[in-house]
Amino acid sequence: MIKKLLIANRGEIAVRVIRACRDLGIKTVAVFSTADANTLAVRMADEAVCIGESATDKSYLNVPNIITAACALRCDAIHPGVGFLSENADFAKKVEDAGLIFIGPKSETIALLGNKVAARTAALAAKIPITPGSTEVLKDLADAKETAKKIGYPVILKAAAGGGGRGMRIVRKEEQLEQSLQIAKKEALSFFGDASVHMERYLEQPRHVEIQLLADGQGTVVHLGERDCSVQKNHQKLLEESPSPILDEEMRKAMCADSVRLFKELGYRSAGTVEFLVEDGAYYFMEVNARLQVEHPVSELVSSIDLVQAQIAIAEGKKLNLKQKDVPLKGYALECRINALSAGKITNLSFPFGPFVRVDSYLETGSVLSPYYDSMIAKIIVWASDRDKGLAVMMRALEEVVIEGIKTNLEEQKLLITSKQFRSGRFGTDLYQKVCEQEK
Amino acid sequence: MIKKLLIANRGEIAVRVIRACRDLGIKTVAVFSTADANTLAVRMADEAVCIGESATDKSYLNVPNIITAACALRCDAIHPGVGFLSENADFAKKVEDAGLIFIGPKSETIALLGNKVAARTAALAAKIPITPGSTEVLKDLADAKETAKKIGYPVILKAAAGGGGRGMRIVRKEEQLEQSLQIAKKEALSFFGDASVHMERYLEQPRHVEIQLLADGQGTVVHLGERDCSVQKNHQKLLEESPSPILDEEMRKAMCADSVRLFKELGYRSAGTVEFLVEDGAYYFMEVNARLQVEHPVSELVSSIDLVQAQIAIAEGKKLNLKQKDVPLKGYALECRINALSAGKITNLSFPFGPFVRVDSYLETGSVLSPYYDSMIAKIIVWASDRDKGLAVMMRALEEVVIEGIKTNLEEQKLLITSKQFRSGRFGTDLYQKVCEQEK
Amino acid sequence: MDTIENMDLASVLSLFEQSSLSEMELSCSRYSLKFKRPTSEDQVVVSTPVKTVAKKAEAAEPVAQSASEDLQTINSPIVGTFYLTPAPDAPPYVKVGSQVKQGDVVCTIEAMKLMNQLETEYDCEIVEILAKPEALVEFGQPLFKVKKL
Amino acid sequence: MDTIENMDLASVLSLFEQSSLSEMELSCSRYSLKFKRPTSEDQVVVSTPVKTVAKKAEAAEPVAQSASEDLQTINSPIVGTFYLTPAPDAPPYVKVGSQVKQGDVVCTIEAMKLMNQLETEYDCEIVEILAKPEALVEFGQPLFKVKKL
Repeated sequence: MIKKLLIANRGEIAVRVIRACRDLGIKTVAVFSTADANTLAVRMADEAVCIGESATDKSYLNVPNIITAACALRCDAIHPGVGFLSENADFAKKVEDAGLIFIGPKSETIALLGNKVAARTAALAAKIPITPGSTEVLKDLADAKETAKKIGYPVILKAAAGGGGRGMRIVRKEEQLEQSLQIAKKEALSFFGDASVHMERYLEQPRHVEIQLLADGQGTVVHLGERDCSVQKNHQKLLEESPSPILDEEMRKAMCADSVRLFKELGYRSAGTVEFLVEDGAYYFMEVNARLQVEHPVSELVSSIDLVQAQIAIAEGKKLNLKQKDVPLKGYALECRINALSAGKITNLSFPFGPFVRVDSYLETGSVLSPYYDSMIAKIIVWASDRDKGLAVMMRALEEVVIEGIKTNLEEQKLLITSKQFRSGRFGTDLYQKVCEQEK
Repeated sequence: MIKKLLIANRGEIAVRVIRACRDLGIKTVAVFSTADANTLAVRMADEAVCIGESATDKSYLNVPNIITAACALRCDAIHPGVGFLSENADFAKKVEDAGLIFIGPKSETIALLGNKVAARTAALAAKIPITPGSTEVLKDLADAKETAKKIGYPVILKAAAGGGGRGMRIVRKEEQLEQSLQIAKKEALSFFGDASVHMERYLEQPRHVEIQLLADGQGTVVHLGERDCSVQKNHQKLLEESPSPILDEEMRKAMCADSVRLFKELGYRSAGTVEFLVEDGAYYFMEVNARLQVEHPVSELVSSIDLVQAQIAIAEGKKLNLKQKDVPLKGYALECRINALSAGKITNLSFPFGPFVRVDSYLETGSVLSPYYDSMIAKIIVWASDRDKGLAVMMRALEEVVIEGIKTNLEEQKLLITSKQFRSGRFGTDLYQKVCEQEK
Repeated sequence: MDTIENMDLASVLSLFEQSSLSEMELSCSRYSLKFKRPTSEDQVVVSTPVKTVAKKAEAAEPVAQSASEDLQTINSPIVGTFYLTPAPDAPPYVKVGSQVKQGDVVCTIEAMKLMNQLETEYDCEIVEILAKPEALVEFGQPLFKVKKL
Repeated sequence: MDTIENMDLASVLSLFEQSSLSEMELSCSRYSLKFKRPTSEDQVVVSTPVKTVAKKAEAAEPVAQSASEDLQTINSPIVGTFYLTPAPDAPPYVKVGSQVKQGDVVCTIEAMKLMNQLETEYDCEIVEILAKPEALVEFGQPLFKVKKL
């Protein structure tokens, strides 16, 4: 049984994990950078330890300081939240080596899935459709040319060790291939310390649809349905919904079954997500996110399962006493990310309340937003019986939001939600540009 | 289709109804007393009309001013909220006569159920167990003595036209009967303008369990399970939960089936509640609340049905496209009423956020609580998969509440929720006295 | 503790600092002092979590308002539709400049199909007609600006 | 209680503090006073929606603190367990009054089973030992109060 848990993160996700711990009767330790001394997570936690300066590599990525704090305060476990160290196999290993429980997948699983080529290979082995392309890293230019010819242009070069949209190059003609390959390798090396690059067919306007899973590492894997995360700005998700307006029942079933099978074959433990691209009635495996995701509340609202509590129970070695039929998915959920567009002090703040609205945030009136960290400051999540009703509830909620003192994307989000394109459910990843940038 | 709706109420329930209207795309008109000019409902509504002075009989009970405002602003409907005019058959009739839709039962139904003797007769006709006692008003002292002998002391005298705990007298011995009958008649006359009194067996420590129903008045009636409202202080409910910790599946089924049958026989329309007393493994019909109730969010969280939206749809003449099997009840919900214990200005206010917590309130930092109205200022409602988890989530939520500037019952509610008696699920209506008053 | 005259500046300042005061002024035979502390923001912004649409709410404020030089308002005692004439083609009860006696009818307010005739409570001269004929007036809404006679 | 003329400032202030007043003016033969306190409208109370438990958080504040007359603090550069001695039975690196040269070790901080020896960056005298031996010290926590030499 976990009695005390350290949260190796900050902001709204730290508050989210503290709330789950309170619900479970687990004491909490917050860690914080000097810039975050006066934040909600620090005050809500039972104990708090300063682990370094504002810059993330001095604090939230400072593995020795984090693990030392957990050990010295006699924690049993560390929850990495999302981002920062949450998908770092080396960190997970060090946590385990220090005799602590890592709330997440086994470190080997994280390491395996961190390599995009290995992940594609695992997906292929589990008979999941992947985008046409290389299943190994590209050997040289000749290999690249041959592969590109086989799959057809446009193609995309990706860092094998990559993720998060970095180290990627789109190539539309063979003439560009040589130069692009050189640049992609250089970026891969500088971002990830590994110049390996592989090639996939590039989809122009795919939908991003991901399946949320929960696995106990003891043979039980269930899915919590999908989330459609196609509304993005510069590869950053803005709105996430479940169910997806573009999946039919057949494709949904196939994607869920594929994902469950993959997690079973991986012997996956904890919460995790399989990301797919969907285009022209077909779906393609993209990657596995071996961690909790920002948009997890969407799945919590349609499944009535608390994913963070489930992660902790699984990490304690408990079996998931669930069969798939025990996870009925009900209604529709939508998350809207409120991002800060400037730093500064929040002089006035008011979040929405009332039926079927949830707010996950760490802001208070008087909070000072520092420029060091992620710009996401709040998530508004709503539930309704269907999508049309859900959009109405979200607009009601957004109209109740007041954030003064800084600039936010609140008005842009209202534009998106009321746009004809979003309401129709038929749009690509360029929705933000079409709706918000053409306004200007 | 209703396009514009007037809310004949104030406070949190007015805000609740406005939120439902926004979700449905219906414009709203708030009415307010001079004391309430600067409240949230007035600002949230699309239009607002001052209808009188602070005293409720000059404003929120001022039928001509309310109906005139609705007509002049071209509303289609009036929602009475809870309390005030919500169970007033004469008001409902006047609303209908003015050509407006009354969001609630037909006025005849309200009139019938407002007479407690008539309601008992209707329940008996529907073969629902009622507490032993008279099925007609008591004729005289001799009739009273004979009835009391038949059902056994202690007995309770109740005003036939009564409700809300007024005009009631407990009689433990025959010697007290004559005097008590005189007083009960006098109280009944002064409170309700009708001296009629009937007699029932008095139950010492019953549980208050009520069934929430939804009926379209076109033949469809579904139940949303029960709420246990046994935690009370001076007959005012403090905590409400669903499912009840003391009902077994058999009794729950029987109570729900009885309630559905009664509503079918009444030709009931809109949301409504059948209240029962439960003691020693038996249940007894008490009364029907022919209106929305304060604690309705508890049923909304276990059923995922928005009761206010449903009321409005039914009032528009829509059929309930639901069968009982389409209303699966899931998990556990608990509501905690936050009451003000003093009037004054709220100098600092913070409500809980995060997973599975809902707050219905009308308070803001800077709000001034006037002494004219109900002391309930906020409802915290939580959902969890079972009762133990639900109590933990409620404590997490209550610990996040900050209300400064006035006194509230927040600490008492924490005491109740953490008490051994409440946790055990086995307690009577004297729980508040046992837990909170013995503390002092 | 010293008498006020004999205190040193540091002691006075220290007391002010430890207090909850935002301002302090002190003068005595030997010196005078004035302190002011910035409050955080110096203002409370009352949160308005919803768009504030044009409202009649404000109209309720001047219920008991009485302007300078004997100017008063006659306010609506009920909610209803305001009429200046007893019938569509009849002449108005009053005009600007009319002098009315206590008990004279100044307007009709229709509510629930009843025509309520509003009588003045004192002798006065009509200075201005504030409400719009045939529009809704709410409780407490000023209908006429009058000058008491 | 003294007559008003003979009251000292602290007493007047204390009475005002205990009162519900937001402003007070007082003048007498010997002095005049004016107090003003921020009302709740004036101040923004930062909401603290959770119990504030005793935290080490505050300890992080004095990171860059430098007290008067050349007093400085040596702060922990990492999170770890603080030791004054190199080994359990060894004598301490420094005591109050010790004079140390730049580069001298003043303590050990254990982290991840590594013993990190902390060296001073300048010549100084140890004035006070602020951290508790064998306890956790956090980043930026003051370990020693020292006087620069």
